[in-house]
Amino acid sequence: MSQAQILQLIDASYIVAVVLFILAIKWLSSPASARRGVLVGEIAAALAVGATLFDPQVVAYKWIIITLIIGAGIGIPLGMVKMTAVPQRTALSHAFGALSAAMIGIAEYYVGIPHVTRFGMGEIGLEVIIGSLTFTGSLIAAGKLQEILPQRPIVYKGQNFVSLSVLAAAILLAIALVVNPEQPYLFPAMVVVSLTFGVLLVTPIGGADMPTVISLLNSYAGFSAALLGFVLNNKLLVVAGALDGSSGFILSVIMCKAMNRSFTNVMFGAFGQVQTSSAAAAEERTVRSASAEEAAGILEAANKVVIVPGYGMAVAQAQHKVRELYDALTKRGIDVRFGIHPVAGRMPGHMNVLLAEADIPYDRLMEMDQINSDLPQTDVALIIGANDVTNPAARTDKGSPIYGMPIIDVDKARTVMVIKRSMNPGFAGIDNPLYYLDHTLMLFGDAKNFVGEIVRELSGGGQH
Amino acid sequence: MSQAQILQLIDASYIVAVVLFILAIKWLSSPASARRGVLVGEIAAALAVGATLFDPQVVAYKWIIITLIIGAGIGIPLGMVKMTAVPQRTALSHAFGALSAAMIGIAEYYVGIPHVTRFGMGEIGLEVIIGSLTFTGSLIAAGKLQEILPQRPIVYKGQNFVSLSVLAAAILLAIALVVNPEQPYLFPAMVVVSLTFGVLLVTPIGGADMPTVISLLNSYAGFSAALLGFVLNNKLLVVAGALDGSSGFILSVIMCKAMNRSFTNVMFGAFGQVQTSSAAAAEERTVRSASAEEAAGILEAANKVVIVPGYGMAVAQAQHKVRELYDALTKRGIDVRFGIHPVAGRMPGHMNVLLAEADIPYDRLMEMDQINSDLPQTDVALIIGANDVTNPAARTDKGSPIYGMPIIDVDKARTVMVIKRSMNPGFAGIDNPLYYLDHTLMLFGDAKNFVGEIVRELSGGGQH
Amino acid sequence: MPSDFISNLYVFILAGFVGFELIKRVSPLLHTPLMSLTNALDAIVVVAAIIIAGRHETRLSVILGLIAVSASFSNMVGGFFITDRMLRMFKTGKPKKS
Amino acid sequence: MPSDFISNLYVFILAGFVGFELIKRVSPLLHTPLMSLTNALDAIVVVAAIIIAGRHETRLSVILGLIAVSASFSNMVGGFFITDRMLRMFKTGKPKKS
Ligand SMILES: NC(=O)c1ccc[n+]([C@@H]2O[C@H](COP(=O)([O-])OP(=O)(O)OC[C@H]3O[C@@H](n4cnc5c(N)ncnc54)[C@H](OP(=O)(O)O)[C@@H]3O)[C@@H](O)[C@H]2O)c1
Ligand SMILES: NC(=O)c1ccc[n+]([C@@H]2O[C@H](COP(=O)([O-])OP(=O)(O)OC[C@H]3O[C@@H](n4cnc5c(N)ncnc54)[C@H](OP(=O)(O)O)[C@@H]3O)[C@@H](O)[C@H]2O)c1
Repeated sequence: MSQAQILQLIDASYIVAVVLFILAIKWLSSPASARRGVLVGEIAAALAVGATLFDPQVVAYKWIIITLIIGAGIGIPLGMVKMTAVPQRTALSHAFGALSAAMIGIAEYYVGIPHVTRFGMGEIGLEVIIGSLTFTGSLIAAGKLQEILPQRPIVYKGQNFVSLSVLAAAILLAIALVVNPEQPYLFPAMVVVSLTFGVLLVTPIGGADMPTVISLLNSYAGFSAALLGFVLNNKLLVVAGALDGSSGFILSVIMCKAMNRSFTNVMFGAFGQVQTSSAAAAEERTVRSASAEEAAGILEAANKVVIVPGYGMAVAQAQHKVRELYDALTKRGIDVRFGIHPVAGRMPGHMNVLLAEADIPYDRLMEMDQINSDLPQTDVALIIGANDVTNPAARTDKGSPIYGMPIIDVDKARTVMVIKRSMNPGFAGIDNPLYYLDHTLMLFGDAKNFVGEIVRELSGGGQH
Repeated sequence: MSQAQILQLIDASYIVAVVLFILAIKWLSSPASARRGVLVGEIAAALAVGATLFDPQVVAYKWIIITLIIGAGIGIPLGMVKMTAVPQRTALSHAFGALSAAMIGIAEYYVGIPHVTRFGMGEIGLEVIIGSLTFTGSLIAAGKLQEILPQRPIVYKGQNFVSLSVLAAAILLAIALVVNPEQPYLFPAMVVVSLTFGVLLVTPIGGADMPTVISLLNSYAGFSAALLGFVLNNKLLVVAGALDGSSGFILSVIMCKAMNRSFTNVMFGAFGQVQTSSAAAAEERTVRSASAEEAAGILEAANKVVIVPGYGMAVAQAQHKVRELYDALTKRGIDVRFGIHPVAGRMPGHMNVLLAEADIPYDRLMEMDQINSDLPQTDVALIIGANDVTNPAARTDKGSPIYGMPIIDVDKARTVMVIKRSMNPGFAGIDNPLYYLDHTLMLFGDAKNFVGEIVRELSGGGQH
Repeated sequence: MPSDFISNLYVFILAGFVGFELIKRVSPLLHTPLMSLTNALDAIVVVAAIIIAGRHETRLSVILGLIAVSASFSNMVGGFFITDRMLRMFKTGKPKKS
Repeated sequence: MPSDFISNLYVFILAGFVGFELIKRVSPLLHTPLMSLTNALDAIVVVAAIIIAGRHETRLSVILGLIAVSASFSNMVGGFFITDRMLRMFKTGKPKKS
């Protein structure tokens, strides 16, 4: 086959890949067609990669094959992580994505000079800056989520000023390079400064804001890929990058809306520093707590039960016990549904994935608005390791940091039961008036164990 | 300003125009934002045209200005036609659009030779063929809708064969030109043959299928514009054409679905020939008819009334009288809503526009599914010049040509009243069992006059 | 396939998807205005007509170009005009919405 | 602005619109798989990495390219893998649907 023909086939396969990519996302929109979406995505990727290997420019294969195998070797284990580790895995994958984008941009520069045009330099500069900062930023985010690094925001005076001037420096270096691309020593400087900025950007952000940050980094990673597409004039990259970028962007917007917070507040608010003050104020008021046995009794007596899971269920890995509880109750003809807050847990859709993992049918998982309209007719609202997303202060207390955040109105249910280990606040670090209501029962204990006990009570024998 | 700068500004303005075009369609999706959509569309168009006038290639202005003024002179009256004339206006505008696309393609060819590449020739050929056939096809469609040309399909034996071989001829000529673009006499031949095909394509199609044909021609017009964009490498045209093309395509699909018919059936079914047979069978069965006075009485007694308008309301121009009826009834505290079938009338959304013209609030206009769920609780269904879209045979009679077409279930209402001039069938040319039901009353007369009489009855004085 | 063709193809495919996603969500209430609006947008071919006519190459190209100018410009003017006319007619019962 | 840039810009804008329209309609149920899927698609930069590494120009470009190959390919493999794993977990109560 002639070179020209090969190139045409590559072009064609890229176009097909673009169409399939779009269909992949289109089909992901509903669980019924989602897996088909993944399939066409895989086909598209295979097609594009396969075609590229035949590109006449590619002369040395040995190492490419080897590194592909290495890549697969890293990818497969990363694809098998526990569901609770998905947030850090996602962060890590952004890091990888940004890394390769940056690497390619850098390579382009050094291969290109002295023939890099100013315009091309501008594209490369922007691409490498975004790629680099996304790389280090995502690493930090992953570290915080994996709890290798301190969760809580690390802040010092005038830090926003420092970070922003570092960013400014990176941009100035890029501009200098555009003016005269012929200064190889400026380029490494720009890379280093950008890497530093990534660190400074994410370190001061609290662990619980990481999900928003991840999605933001997600869109950065996407846009750096798109920019790379500009640099290499490869439209497949432009499209894939644009899709990824808009997805990350939309998700972070959704999260901010669901937390009633602005981007700037997330990025520079240094949210989630421990604020014991309010928590202390709690002690005065009285709290009613109950045993697993009592809880089981109340549940048995109910007709409609709504379970509201939260971050606590994730850390306790309680989803399978929750499934057992779900079975035990439905067996008794009790209508059990789950109220999923958009930002329950530590990433969008976190709870859905965990509960699906435990084989709970997804048509039992209700979105916030649906469930809120039913809660007044609900006998028991059982909260498992959720806190902020159920905090009525968001509705009532103008002073509260989460005021205005839409919540699940569990307090409207006839009886409220809350499984958590202590009176400690959630990530927002604020007290939850819910716990002091007359129709609220606190069930103190680890989510997994406590739910387990309730199940044992329900299955007759409480003897242990 | 340097040439290069001007060209850059033109590029930029085209890109802005593309974004605004997309927003225009996005905002058209709901009545609340629709007018904003038109506004940005106008801005975009003005921007693009304005920028183009500065294109350095443009050396002679006088005639361009003159023809622009002529164009405006034709456009404004065409923008002021009566709402009932909108279908033919639309067809005419497709004709104009296709005409200019074809003209430009032809000009490109003659300017281009002898330097037209084979690939370019292929693009031009396809573009000119589609443009030409859309031009004549749309003219015929307009003629039929304006009733200058006979409405009913004109058919003769083996006509599909003839038409298709003409199309084949056009394509063969195009191929011959691709093989060797250097044959100026083949090109005019191709144009003529394509023009002929347009005529042959549309003449055999019944007047009532014109709406579907229009939308189809709409998509052709769009795609020819997009192809022109390929020929001239003008991405603004590619986008505008693709948007227009997909819109026409989607609308024709919606219509075919709503009529439960396939494209091929619409294009080659020669639908809507008079089939008196079934209509004749009618006479035996008994029909109850009523006077305006009785009708008024029944309406006054009702709490919930659903009005189902159809093509007959359009021809009778009865929408303003209907508005008066609506007012008279609502004044009496009667709940009046309108059931709009997707293909009621002679173009998609036809009824909505007419009723909106008569100032009936659009939140009273219900789509088929909404209204069907309410009809069983409805006291009176008043059908004004609609027929096929209310024909229960579509639900029950497997033999019927419209079997399977979703209809408005007026027969479920407690009382059904039908305003039409006679027992004649609608465009589908078939009898309507609805008219023979015990709870159906026929109100024979012209829609406008009859509704007028009812209104007079309601406003007390029936004396005339 | 010349590279221009490729990039135009990308644009065409993507614009097609955009059109599809947006248009299938247009309320049936507005299908008639939708038709006339897309018409008006499509009339942007006038820019090509202007260039053809303006380049003043051959008498034929100029004439064809000028015909195209008035044909498409009449679509643009008329299309926007009638669309807005129709939309102005759509009023909701509830005070202030559109 | 080189013409390549212009056409890439068109592609970028249109793809952005497509992404926006599609993604805002993804059910919250699937937001986590959505993240991992778009990741996997984004990993298509591997094609660029393969070319850089394969062109074998300078030692530096080859090394950087190879790093990029394994980094992005691991994303591709891992991303598709975990997405499908998650989706397999989503089951409906009503018999046969997904
Ligand atoms: N999902 C997202 O995308 C996202 C993004 C950004 C921010 N956020 C934030 O994350 C928070 C999520 O709200 P949430 O209600 O799900 O979580 P939360 O407000 O952080 O509360 C979690 C609760 O679980 C309890 N808990 C922890 N470990 C437990 C265990 N092993 N067993 C039982 N209980 C345990 C904790 O109380 P004890 O310590 O007393 O046990 C804590 O109060 C929201 O504030 C949201 O704004 C989420
Ligand atoms: N809307 C679209 O986009 C579209 C597209 C393609 C096809 N169609 C077809 O068009 C038809 C539309 O259904 P439709 O029920 O609206 O109309 P229809 O079935 O064509 O019936 C119209 C009825 O109105 C009556 N009529 C005519 N002039 C009248 C007048 N001046 N006063 C009172 N009544 C008058 C006629 O009966 P008399 O002669 O007895 O008065 C006729 O039966 C469907 O079959 C549909 O498939 C529509």
